[in-house]
Amino acid sequence: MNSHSILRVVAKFMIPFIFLYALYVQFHGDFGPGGGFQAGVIFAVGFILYALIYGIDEARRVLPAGLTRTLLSLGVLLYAGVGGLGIYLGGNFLNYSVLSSHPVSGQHLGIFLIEFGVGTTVAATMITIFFIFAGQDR
Amino acid sequence: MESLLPWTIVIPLIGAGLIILARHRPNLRETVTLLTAAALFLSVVSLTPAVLDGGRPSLVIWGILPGLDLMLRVEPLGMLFGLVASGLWIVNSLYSIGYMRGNKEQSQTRFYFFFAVSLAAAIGVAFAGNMLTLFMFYEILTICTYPLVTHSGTAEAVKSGRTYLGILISTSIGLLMVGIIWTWNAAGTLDFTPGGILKGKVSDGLIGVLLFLYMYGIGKAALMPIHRWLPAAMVAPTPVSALLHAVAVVKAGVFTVLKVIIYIFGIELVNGTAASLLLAGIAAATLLFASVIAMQKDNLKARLAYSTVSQLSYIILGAAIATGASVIGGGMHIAMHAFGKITLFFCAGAIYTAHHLTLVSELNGIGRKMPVTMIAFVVGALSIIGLPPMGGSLSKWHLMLGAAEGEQFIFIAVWMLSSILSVAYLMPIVVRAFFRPLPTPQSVGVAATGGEGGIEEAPLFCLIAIVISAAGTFALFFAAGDIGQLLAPLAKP
Amino acid sequence: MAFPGLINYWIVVILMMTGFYIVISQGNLIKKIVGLNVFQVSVFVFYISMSKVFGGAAPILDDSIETYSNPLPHVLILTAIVVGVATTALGMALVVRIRDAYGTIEEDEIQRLEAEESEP
Amino acid sequence: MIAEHFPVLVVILPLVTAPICVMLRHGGRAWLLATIVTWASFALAIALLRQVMDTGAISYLLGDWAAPWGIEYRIDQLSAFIILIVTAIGSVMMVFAPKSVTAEIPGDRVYLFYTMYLLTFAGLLGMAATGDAFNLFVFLEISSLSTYVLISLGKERRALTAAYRYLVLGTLGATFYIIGVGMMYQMTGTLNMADLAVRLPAVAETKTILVAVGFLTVGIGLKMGLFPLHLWLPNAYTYAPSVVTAFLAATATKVAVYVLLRIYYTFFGAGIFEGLPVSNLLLALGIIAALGMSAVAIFQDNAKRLLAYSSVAQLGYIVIGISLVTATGAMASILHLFNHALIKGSLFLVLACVFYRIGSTKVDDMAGLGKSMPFTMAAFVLAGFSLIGIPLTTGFISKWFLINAALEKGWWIVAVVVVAATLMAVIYFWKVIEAVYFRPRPDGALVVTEVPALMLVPLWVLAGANIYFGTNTNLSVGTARRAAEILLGGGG
Repeated sequence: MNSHSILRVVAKFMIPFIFLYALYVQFHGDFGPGGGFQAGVIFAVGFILYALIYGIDEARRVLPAGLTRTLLSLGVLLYAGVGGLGIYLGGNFLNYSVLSSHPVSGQHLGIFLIEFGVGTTVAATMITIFFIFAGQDR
Repeated sequence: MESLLPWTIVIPLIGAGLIILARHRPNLRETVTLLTAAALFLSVVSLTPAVLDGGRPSLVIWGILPGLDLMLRVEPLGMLFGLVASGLWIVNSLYSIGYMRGNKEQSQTRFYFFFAVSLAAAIGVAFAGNMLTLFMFYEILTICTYPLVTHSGTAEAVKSGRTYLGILISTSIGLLMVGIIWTWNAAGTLDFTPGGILKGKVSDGLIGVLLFLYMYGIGKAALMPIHRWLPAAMVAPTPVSALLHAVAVVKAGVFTVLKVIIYIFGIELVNGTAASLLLAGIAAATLLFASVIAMQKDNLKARLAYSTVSQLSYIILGAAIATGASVIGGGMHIAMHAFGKITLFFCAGAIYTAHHLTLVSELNGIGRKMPVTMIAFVVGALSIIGLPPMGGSLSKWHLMLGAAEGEQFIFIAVWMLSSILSVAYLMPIVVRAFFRPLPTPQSVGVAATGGEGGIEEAPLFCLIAIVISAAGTFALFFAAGDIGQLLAPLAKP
Repeated sequence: MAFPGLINYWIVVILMMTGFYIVISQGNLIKKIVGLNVFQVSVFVFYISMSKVFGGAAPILDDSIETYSNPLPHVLILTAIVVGVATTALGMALVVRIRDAYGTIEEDEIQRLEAEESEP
Repeated sequence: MIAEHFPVLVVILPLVTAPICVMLRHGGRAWLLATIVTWASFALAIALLRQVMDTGAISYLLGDWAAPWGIEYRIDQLSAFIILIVTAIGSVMMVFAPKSVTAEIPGDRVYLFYTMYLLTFAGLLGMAATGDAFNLFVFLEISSLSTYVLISLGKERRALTAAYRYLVLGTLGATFYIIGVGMMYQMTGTLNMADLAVRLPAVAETKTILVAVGFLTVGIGLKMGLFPLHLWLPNAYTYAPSVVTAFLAATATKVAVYVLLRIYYTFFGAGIFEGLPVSNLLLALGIIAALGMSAVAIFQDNAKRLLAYSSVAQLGYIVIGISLVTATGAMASILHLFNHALIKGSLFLVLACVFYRIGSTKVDDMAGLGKSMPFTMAAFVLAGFSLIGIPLTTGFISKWFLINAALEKGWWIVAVVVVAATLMAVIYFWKVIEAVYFRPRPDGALVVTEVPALMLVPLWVLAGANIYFGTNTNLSVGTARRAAEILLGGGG
């Protein structure tokens, strides 16, 4: 789609906002509706838009397959790591209250990290799936 | 002497292992077999005095299920069976050496290995302390003899092996196992207890059902119509037919029958019930039919196999009549028939080894070429027929006595008739061998193996074995009193 | 409850049967997956509608609200949706590879090819 | 006090390792890691079982949220036993795997195999460990999705269609399961198993719950390959990579049976069998499965498929045991879960060895292997005897208790069925044995030798376990009995 200048320009303009919105949904998730799942998908959508307009190869160059896979794994590990930290600090698995000196701020921190892990994984997964299918005909 | 009890099973297994180790040196391998057999026999014999004195050496190996142990316990009947099996193994090993080498059989190490393991299983059956233990060794015996039956690996051997294993496994898993579990369910124990464990625990109907589950479940006893495996097993090399299918395996079957009748049901419980009468009728029918079939078989080993089927039913019939004398007679017959039949099989194998003859109709004048063999054959035949002064006459006497004690006189007639029939299928062989002229060399191709007229016996090892077993048959006539004394406790309720 | 009160269940059942029917009747592997999705969605609807409390507000904590709808099923369904997405993605990936291997995504043709394969 | 975290660690450990395997992107290293982790899980499982046998059920609250609201992991005798089965089989398989996997899966996908293996492993363990009905669904799907991938890694293209078919049916099954769970939630307002057990009896007679029972039974029935919902199973087992088949046959269906036991005995309590004809239905299906599928197995010419049908038949035994609704019956089923895992695990590993050497598992192609692969085939004979139920093997112990349970209930006809199916097992097993030992290698066939020790040792560990647990039944029978007593004693 290299010839469609309008699309390219608009997309370039849109994508930062999509990412920004994703981040909003991600980090506001513990106050209102939102969270890692939705944020991850929105983030992936921004990227997929980029790939649609500028081509798979270009997108792959920005985000190589190895990187998405690593991010995917890291997200899960972050999630599990926070859970494990709960054990390390004397609570049960996934007990966030012990993460900080004050239970509420511990909860806050815990859910923040967990959701971040979820978001990373979901985004990476979505992008991976997109690449797998989009890369089929080559 | 109790410390020797576990060794009776371990010795043959060690022997089996050594046989494998000595596989590249045939002489050493056969020496190991003989030494193992001798050691086994000695260890079994050493248990005898204690059992004669009323002792019951026993040993719990380990608990296999809650409340059920794998245990050994020697009682008179098992003692007798153990003596017979281990004693004849020595003789049979001698014979095997002659036969296997004489016929240049393949895979001899496998042969000796499984033979030793089978013996361990047979001894296990003999000395089992409860039904579960007996069942385990019974199944091991079935499986270990399978490679022996299919030894030659020909299509016929495979087919026969299939019949062999098919019948023995399906009856034991399909009927015997159910019977055992049912007994356990009803009685809460499976220990062999004098007087039985089922008395007062089950209804009469269930006794009948259980009786048939056991009798047909013990396929090795070859009650018709599940006797087909026994003739099928005759494709095996003759030493196998001789020791396993005239002694160890089939005797394990009838031995189990006696054990079940005496120690699980108890003689009193069985005696005179409708089910036992039916069983006796089936046994009597098997006994007569098998004799009739035997007459029509031209293949010598097949004829002997059907004779075995018939003789096994002697013992089942004795067990079904379930009186003191009849079970003693049955037990005694285990020994008597073992010696008689193994002699006959040895002779059949010797004839095959020396002249490659398998059919009765080919045996004209063979007595002139193989006088020692055929005289032994006469001795064995007389014992099977039940004529003095051979061992077989005395066990038959006890059996008939038992029938009289149970006031079931018809079975005396059955036994008489059976004797006549066995004359009819064994004596023609003797007549042919001694009184018909030798065939001319032109008419029989195999005669080319040697010159006519001269004596051509089987290898020396075979001959020694034949002589020993024939002598044993004769000697048992005089040892019958001692056997009766050993078995006497069986008659006590 | 009168009929309208149960209308959500009717919708669920109709959706479910539609999806199920598609799975069974369609020979096209992609359409089967579509049917599977419809089927799963019916269950999502079932959970979500079940948790609605009449007059209840969205479960966001606020002092002025007395009744909330039950938030738990929503959370569960969020998980179930993720699972559904994963299933769909995997199913699609399989279909793609089946097409590479067989050259078709019609079930009857695949079965014909397989039958030929097993009788060489 | 790390010991108190074992219930969750046993699940989390493999779950966390899976993404690490992705990051390693190297088959050998992934294998090493996976092996270490599965063995660690095995150790944890042993510790858990001991702990449970000493102190009774362990409850572990995720995130310290109180039980009915938060997710609870609850390990009682039954779950500990199932966890032990899964980890034991899973760890032995891992030792066996590398050669077989390298031979059957393209090099660049090998690390994916181990990832998916660990996910399946974790999913199955999670199903056994969790005390929450919905959490169970999540783990069910984790294990299922990774299983589909594992199956599709098979060498032949039919592996793909087998995986696809399993995916469709498996998803239907899982969805049925959540419908059932949803209905129970609707009636009781709880998803915690122990809590459900308390609240369900009050509403057990309502139509909603009856429908829920139906959905749950069908859903789990699909997963465990209960006749007639087994249609996916033969192809999936036949075309999956050999190690996967062995692992799935030994564990996946077993865990599904565990779920069924949980549903019936823990959720609803044995009372459900009085109100509904569930037990009659299960009995009928079990009998048809045991007889019918054994008969079908006789006519298979691919050994893998033959054993797959045999698995469906053996599942029939287990279902029959459940349908008896007695402590002995449930115990026989639980015991057979364990024993059958050992039996089928070893049998399929033998086929994996065969495939490794000759690249086929057709009975005809296996002709004459008895001479060239003596140790492998000896293991096959041994495990086969166990399948038939020769004494001194585990199969005998299972049959012993199953027939005992049937007779105890007075249903001797069930005993007849079990015996008849056993006899058919003799036939189909012997079909393979005769080919292996009594037919010569086909002309022009590959000259093969025994498989490497790395495959033989784990194979013989499993095969030997058949003898060990056939003669020393303290662990298996003792645990199964306690588990069955607890199940029928009501509650969790």
